[in-house]
Amino acid sequence: MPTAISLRGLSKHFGDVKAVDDLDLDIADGEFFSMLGPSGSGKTTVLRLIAGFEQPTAGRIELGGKDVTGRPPFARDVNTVFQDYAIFPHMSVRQNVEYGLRVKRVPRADRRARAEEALATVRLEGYGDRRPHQLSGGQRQRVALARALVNRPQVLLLDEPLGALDLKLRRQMQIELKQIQRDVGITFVFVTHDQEEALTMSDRIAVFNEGRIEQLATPVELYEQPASSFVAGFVGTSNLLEGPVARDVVGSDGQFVVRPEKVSMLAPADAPAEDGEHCVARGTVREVVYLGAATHSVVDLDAGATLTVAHQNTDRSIDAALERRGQQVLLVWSRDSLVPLGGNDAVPAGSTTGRQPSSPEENTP
Amino acid sequence: MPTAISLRGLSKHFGDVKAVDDLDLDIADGEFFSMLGPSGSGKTTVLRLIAGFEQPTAGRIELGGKDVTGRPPFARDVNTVFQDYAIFPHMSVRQNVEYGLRVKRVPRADRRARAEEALATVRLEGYGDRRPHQLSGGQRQRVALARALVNRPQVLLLDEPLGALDLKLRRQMQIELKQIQRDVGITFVFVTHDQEEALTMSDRIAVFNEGRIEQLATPVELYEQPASSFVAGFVGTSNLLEGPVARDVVGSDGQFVVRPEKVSMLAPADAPAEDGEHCVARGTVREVVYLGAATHSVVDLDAGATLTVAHQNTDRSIDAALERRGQQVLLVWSRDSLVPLGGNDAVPAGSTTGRQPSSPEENTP
Amino acid sequence: MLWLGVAYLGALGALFITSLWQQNDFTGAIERVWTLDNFRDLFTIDVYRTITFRTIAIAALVTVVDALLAFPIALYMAKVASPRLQRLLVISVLMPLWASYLVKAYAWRGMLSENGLIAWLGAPFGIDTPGYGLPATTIVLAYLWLPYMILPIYAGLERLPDSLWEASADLGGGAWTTLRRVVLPMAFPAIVAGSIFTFSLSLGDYIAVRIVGGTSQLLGNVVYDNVGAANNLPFAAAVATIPVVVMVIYLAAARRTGALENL
Amino acid sequence: TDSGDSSSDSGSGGFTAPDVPMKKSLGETEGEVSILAWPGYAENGSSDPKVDWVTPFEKKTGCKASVKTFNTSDEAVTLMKTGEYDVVSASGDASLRLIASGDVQPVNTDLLTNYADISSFLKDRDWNSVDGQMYGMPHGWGANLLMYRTDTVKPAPTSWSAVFDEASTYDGKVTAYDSPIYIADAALYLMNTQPDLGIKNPYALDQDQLAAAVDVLKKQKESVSEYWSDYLKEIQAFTTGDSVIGTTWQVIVQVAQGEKVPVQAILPDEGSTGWSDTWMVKADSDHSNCAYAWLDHMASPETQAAVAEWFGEAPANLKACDLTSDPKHCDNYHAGDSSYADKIWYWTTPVEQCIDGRKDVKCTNYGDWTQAWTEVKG
Amino acid sequence: MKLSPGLRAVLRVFTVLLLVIIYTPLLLVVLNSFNASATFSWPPQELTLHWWKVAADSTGARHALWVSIQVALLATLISLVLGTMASLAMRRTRFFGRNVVSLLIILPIALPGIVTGIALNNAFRTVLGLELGFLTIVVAHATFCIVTVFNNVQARLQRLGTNFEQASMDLGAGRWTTFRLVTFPMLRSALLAGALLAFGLSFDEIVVTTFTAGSQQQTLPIWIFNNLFRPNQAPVVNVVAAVLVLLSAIPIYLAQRLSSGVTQSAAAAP
Ligand SMILES: Nc1ncnc2c1ncn2[C@@H]1O[C@H](COP(=O)(O)OP(=O)(O)OP(=O)(O)O)[C@@H](O)[C@H]1O
Ligand SMILES: Nc1ncnc2c1ncn2[C@@H]1O[C@H](COP(=O)(O)OP(=O)(O)OP(=O)(O)O)[C@@H](O)[C@H]1O
Ligand SMILES: [Mg+2]
Ligand SMILES: [Mg+2]
Repeated sequence: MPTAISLRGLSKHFGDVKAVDDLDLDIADGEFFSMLGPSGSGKTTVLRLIAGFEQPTAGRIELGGKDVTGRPPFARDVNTVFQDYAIFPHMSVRQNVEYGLRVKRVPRADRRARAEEALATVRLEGYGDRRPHQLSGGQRQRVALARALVNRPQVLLLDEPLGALDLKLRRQMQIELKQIQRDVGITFVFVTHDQEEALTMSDRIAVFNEGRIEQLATPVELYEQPASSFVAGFVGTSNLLEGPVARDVVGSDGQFVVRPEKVSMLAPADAPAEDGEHCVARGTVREVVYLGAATHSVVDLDAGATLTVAHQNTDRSIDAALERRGQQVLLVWSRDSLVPLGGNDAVPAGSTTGRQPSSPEENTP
Repeated sequence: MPTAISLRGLSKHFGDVKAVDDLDLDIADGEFFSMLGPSGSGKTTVLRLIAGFEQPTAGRIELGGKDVTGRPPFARDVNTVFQDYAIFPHMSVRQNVEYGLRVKRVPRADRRARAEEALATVRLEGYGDRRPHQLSGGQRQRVALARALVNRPQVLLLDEPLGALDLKLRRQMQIELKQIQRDVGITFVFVTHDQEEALTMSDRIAVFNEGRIEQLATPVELYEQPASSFVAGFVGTSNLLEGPVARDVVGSDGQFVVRPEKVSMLAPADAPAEDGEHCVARGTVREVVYLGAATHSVVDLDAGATLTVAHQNTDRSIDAALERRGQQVLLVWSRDSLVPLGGNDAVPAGSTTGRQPSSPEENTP
Repeated sequence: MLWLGVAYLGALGALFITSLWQQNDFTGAIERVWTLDNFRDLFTIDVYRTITFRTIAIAALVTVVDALLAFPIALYMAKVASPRLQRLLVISVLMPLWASYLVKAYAWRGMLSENGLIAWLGAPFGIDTPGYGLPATTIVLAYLWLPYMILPIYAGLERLPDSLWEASADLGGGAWTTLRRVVLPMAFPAIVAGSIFTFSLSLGDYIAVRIVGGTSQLLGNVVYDNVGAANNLPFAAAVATIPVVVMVIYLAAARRTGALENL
Repeated sequence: TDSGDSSSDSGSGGFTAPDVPMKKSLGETEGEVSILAWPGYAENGSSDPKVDWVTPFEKKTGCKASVKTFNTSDEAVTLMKTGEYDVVSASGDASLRLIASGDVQPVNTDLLTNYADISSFLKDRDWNSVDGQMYGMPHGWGANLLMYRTDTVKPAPTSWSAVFDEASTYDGKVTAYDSPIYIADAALYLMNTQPDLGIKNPYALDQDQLAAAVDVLKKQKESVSEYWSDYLKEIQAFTTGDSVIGTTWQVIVQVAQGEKVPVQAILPDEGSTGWSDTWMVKADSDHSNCAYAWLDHMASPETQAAVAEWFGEAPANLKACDLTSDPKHCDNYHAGDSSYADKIWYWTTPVEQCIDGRKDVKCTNYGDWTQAWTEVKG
Repeated sequence: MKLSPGLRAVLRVFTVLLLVIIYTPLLLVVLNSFNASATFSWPPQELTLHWWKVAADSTGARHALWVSIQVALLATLISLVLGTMASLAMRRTRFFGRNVVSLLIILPIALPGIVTGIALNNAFRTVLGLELGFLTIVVAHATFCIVTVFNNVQARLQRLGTNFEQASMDLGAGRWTTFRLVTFPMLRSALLAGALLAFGLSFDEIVVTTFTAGSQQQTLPIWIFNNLFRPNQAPVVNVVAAVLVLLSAIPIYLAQRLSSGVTQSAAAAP
């Protein structure tokens, strides 16, 4: 597949802050590419560099194989959906959508037709004459999308476009956005700090940390094989085993992650035969949290760490789960589910570590 | 248990808008009570009525058995954590926390001690001298909490206190908030539009719709036995079966909801024996969505509706799930999991209905 | 509040009532006889119409000139200058407001004179001073009221989110297109807010025109001559209703653009 | 040319003054007096410590004097009407109006010791008396001269025609006084050039005469660079050359010449308009004793000398001439020259009754003049 | 967003040019205060300190300056109180005449000074029967200065919303305590900006003052007005003006030191 965007040695420093630090990245044509990471990790800056709102401190930006590093935003075949939508408040919805065509001097009839088409794509037919302030958040988001799409750019950049919406609306927009991307076939570069959003929508995900890419992978790889404790902690709930606990439970030194849903909880009596294929740990249920579709049990291992176990609520009654509170249990998981972490480069952000079970740690200090 | 708050026939109209409509509600002492509902359903208004920022159009408000309906906010033993925190920007963290004591003329030494204690409760020891703008979002939220808690009110009102935080931080704060509530034993009235948040934290939840309570129940009841399609659609993903599809699949008229995680997906060959205990439906997998901990399969039933099936990713490989895309499958669920809905009063908001499978519908028009 | 409401409006009302009285020309005493004579004179005598139009034209011209001058500098202040420089510039713009109006006007009189600074500097380039007259009046008024235009526009541009500029550039709008299609329309209420000041101050001025206006006179002079000189308060009041009406219409129009929130 | 001293001593054309009581005798001074004056008439040293005759007055009489200045006669009338001022330095174009409206009282000249020394040609004139009753103390006088720049205006003019019929010679460089009263200058000019109009007194114009004067002024306007109303403007204009010819006051000539501006001023053949100021007392003044003291003080030779020099005018009291620091001051200003003074038509308020004695027509009043002036300026 | 380099350069040049034009007359005033010519002929032939000496002795100027400062301070104070009260009242009560009130407050500044001047003059004298004097100047000035405070406070209140005050009341503070501890401190920089403009507005006002000042009181602009027309006094006026230009830097500098938010809101205000 040809390359839509290619970043080479890209850096952007603001004074002492290395917002983006020597980045190399290729994004393929037609890809739904997400950038995920905590606040301040440089996602927006990368997007702005691609769009041309910032000039890189070092490095090169290629769009469709052409170097555009020095070019101003209006000379790049890229469009952006801004986090706050940036819809022109003094124009009607139609005028907003037509704007890009108008400045390119597309004839009136033509641009009217294309604008209607774009509005249809985002399912806003008939809203053309409204003013932006007459729209709800979700509708505004779609106007911003139509305004960008109507120009048929090579690449569409989206900076947390769903950040301002409530959960319900957000889920709907996720599905819709993905649908539109499939329909128009444009490369999407999507910034978010919501891991679930990134997982459901993306072809590939880059996890950012302090201006660098911590891991670049498909959603499944990312979730199932996090490259570092940082990624493991940032994407999904992770149970970290390390030091003496790891030695005790896993039987070897190092850092290991096991996802809550991979762990089964058994009554102590039901201990499986030692087959070398599974890890087994004994512990006490400290807390049972009902999530609707699933139940999380927080278990203090006798060996020292605290693990979260997820259990799908296939039954209508969760009384059984709740009754386990305070009981002794046996946790069992396949060794296949155990992910050994490579470099111990970053502090696991928000993962439940052995010492401070449910303590929150800010990742935006 | 004694009643902390009791609302009787409470109404609040803004012009034609019935923001709150003839509400009766009792909240018990020490309860963690949540109000859940879409935007504009009146949650904030109820909170503001309790706090005294608005005067009701009709009805009575009792706090701890005493009628406080006409009293100004400063004469009610209630404190609020605002959605935007409303931390006084011109005061230090300590001054913010001490504020309530200061206006009550608590001696300096005393209030200093109590402020430190409150800061310790929210784990912000040593932050007293900082200015609000030097804090991160999560820290600010905790200052707001400390500022309210230090007054040891009967009731603490929280209006979407986690709305502005990112997902990771939000999860951490949920755990923490719940912990604090248990420790101090104060009644919490918590407003949110995030269903998962409400489910994990609350003792009881009131689901609001257009100024009225649609259902008032514990989290488990709410999720497992939604009283209406509105509740079913708002709390969790729901699969709605109605009309001919219901007749076909369930075998009787009416509206039924079955939760995605209760449905098993089998190969057509594995059809179970008809036992009357289970519903069975044949369909085609249209879409498989990977969520990390779970996978959702969207299945078009031959009978006409579309159902979502959730499947916990216990395996490290989800290839099996992904391969099902486009295949014929058999969906099976226990009749126990089938929830018949009573009144068909409201349009199911955002639930996947038979006709428009993945279409988003604004619930904020 | 009360003072404003009652006293100020009362004062205006009393003024209007006065305009319906007449005056004994010789003694200058006001005779409380109801008459529309003052207004009849005002409408029937050509010269007043001429002066009214001239005054409105000058005020409009001053406003336009100020807007043209203020916009770029406000743009520079709001969107190019560093925060430090921004504050410095705001001060630089504010400071001339404190220097005396009269002194500034006389300084301009000196500059505009035949051998003044402008002629002196312009001579090598073949530029001559416009001399005293309406052009000079326009220049001086524009100079005097410029800060009142710069500050609201600056505040308006400051409030304009950067993302709108970026959105326009992103959609292919060059600098000029963006200015014309996005920035200007968005800053328009602020410009109107500024224009309320420049327009009304120009409308009522009678001093600058005396200093550099040559033989010209504006509405303010007529009012001043009649009240200060001829002591014909009723007629002066009648004349004064013209700028009041003009301003009220102007304000009403400005309100529609949302300018009043931008003052 | 005709003598300016035209009207009879019996006062202005037959109008009767309101009955305001006159002061019979002096009493204790009241301790304060409030003064309304032309700038430069009542200096208290606040502008220049050396220029101060208010403080000596206060020391002498114990009357605390507060001074407010005005810039035109019309302003003076307006301010007098506020009733806040005990005395006013009224020019001829204001005095009658003040008398007619009853704002000022007749003055008992017997109570003023310096009155006797006042030049006789300033006593009992149209603008300061009614029916032989003085309404104030003459203060000083001056003529509205014709000033020109000697380097550009050649040959030297002798007639007002230089700024009227021949104004176009100095197109765009002519200046004129900015006040309705300037219409009288045009009327004076017409009196000489168009006798058919029958103008006898430039302050008594009927409708047609006024229209003729207005026409002259409208034509003049085409050549006018600007109208002046204050010293600074006039001096600046002549210094820079923005104006080269026009009406002026003697004081402006002195200052300009002092600045080495090449200007000369003449009293043209036709005579000229001019002013003669009178100190008047408010009708029901609460501080009339202080007011009389002020009048007397202002008429004293010392004060007269100081004012005349500082302001630049001819003193009313000729004893002052010996006391001026410039011994030639009185000569420069033609102080004792009654034939010179006779060529001057002093500013007088135009009123409906023609002060030239005509009974058959109604004359135009000051309101008409104001409106006419507005029209002239356009 | 960075503007394109070309546009930035154009804007920079324009700004510099305009500032030069703005400051040329002011520099000229300063220069002329040393000009030996009493009529400031250009170019100056000879420089002198004479006028500065004369001005130093001018008690009239000093007195007028003092009056002006007093008037401006008092008018500012009144506008601060009334302007703040007005904007608070406007916000609290959602009465229908909101627009009317804000229009009313804008009116004194929006209407030509001469109209305001004679209207007030007429009202003071004929309607209220007041004697013109210090008090009438102050009241007149306050009338048109209120708008600067009002606008600033209004804008600030709008930005702040009602949350902070509600939070305060929620924590048990009564209305006055809330104002004292929360509202007022948060309004401070807006008030400062408003006060600065109000002071400036009052300090240089001449038209309205002309009509509302009695005989006893002369503000500095009136003094300047009178003295400009006195022979040999114009250069002294120049000295005074030069001093004013230089002095004006002080309050602005102070204000800037006191609060960096001022210039921001000052812009929102005039
Ligand atoms: N214009 C700027 N000047 C100075 N520093 C900046 C600027 N823009 C960004 N930064 C800094 O660069 C770093 C990266 O910022 P960036 O906005 O790219 O983060 P982000 O990943 O988009 O975060 P968020 O999720 O909060 O949007 C941060 O430390 C930020 O403070
Ligand atoms: N001050 C007000 N004036 C007029 N209408 C109001 C006012 N406050 C609230 N409303 C209306 O009352 C209804 C309920 O509003 P409320 O703020 O209680 O909703 P909510 O459930 O808190 O919504 P959200 O989730 O968006 O915060 C809405 O229709 C809203 O528009
Ligand atoms: Mg960002
Ligand atoms: Mg709400």
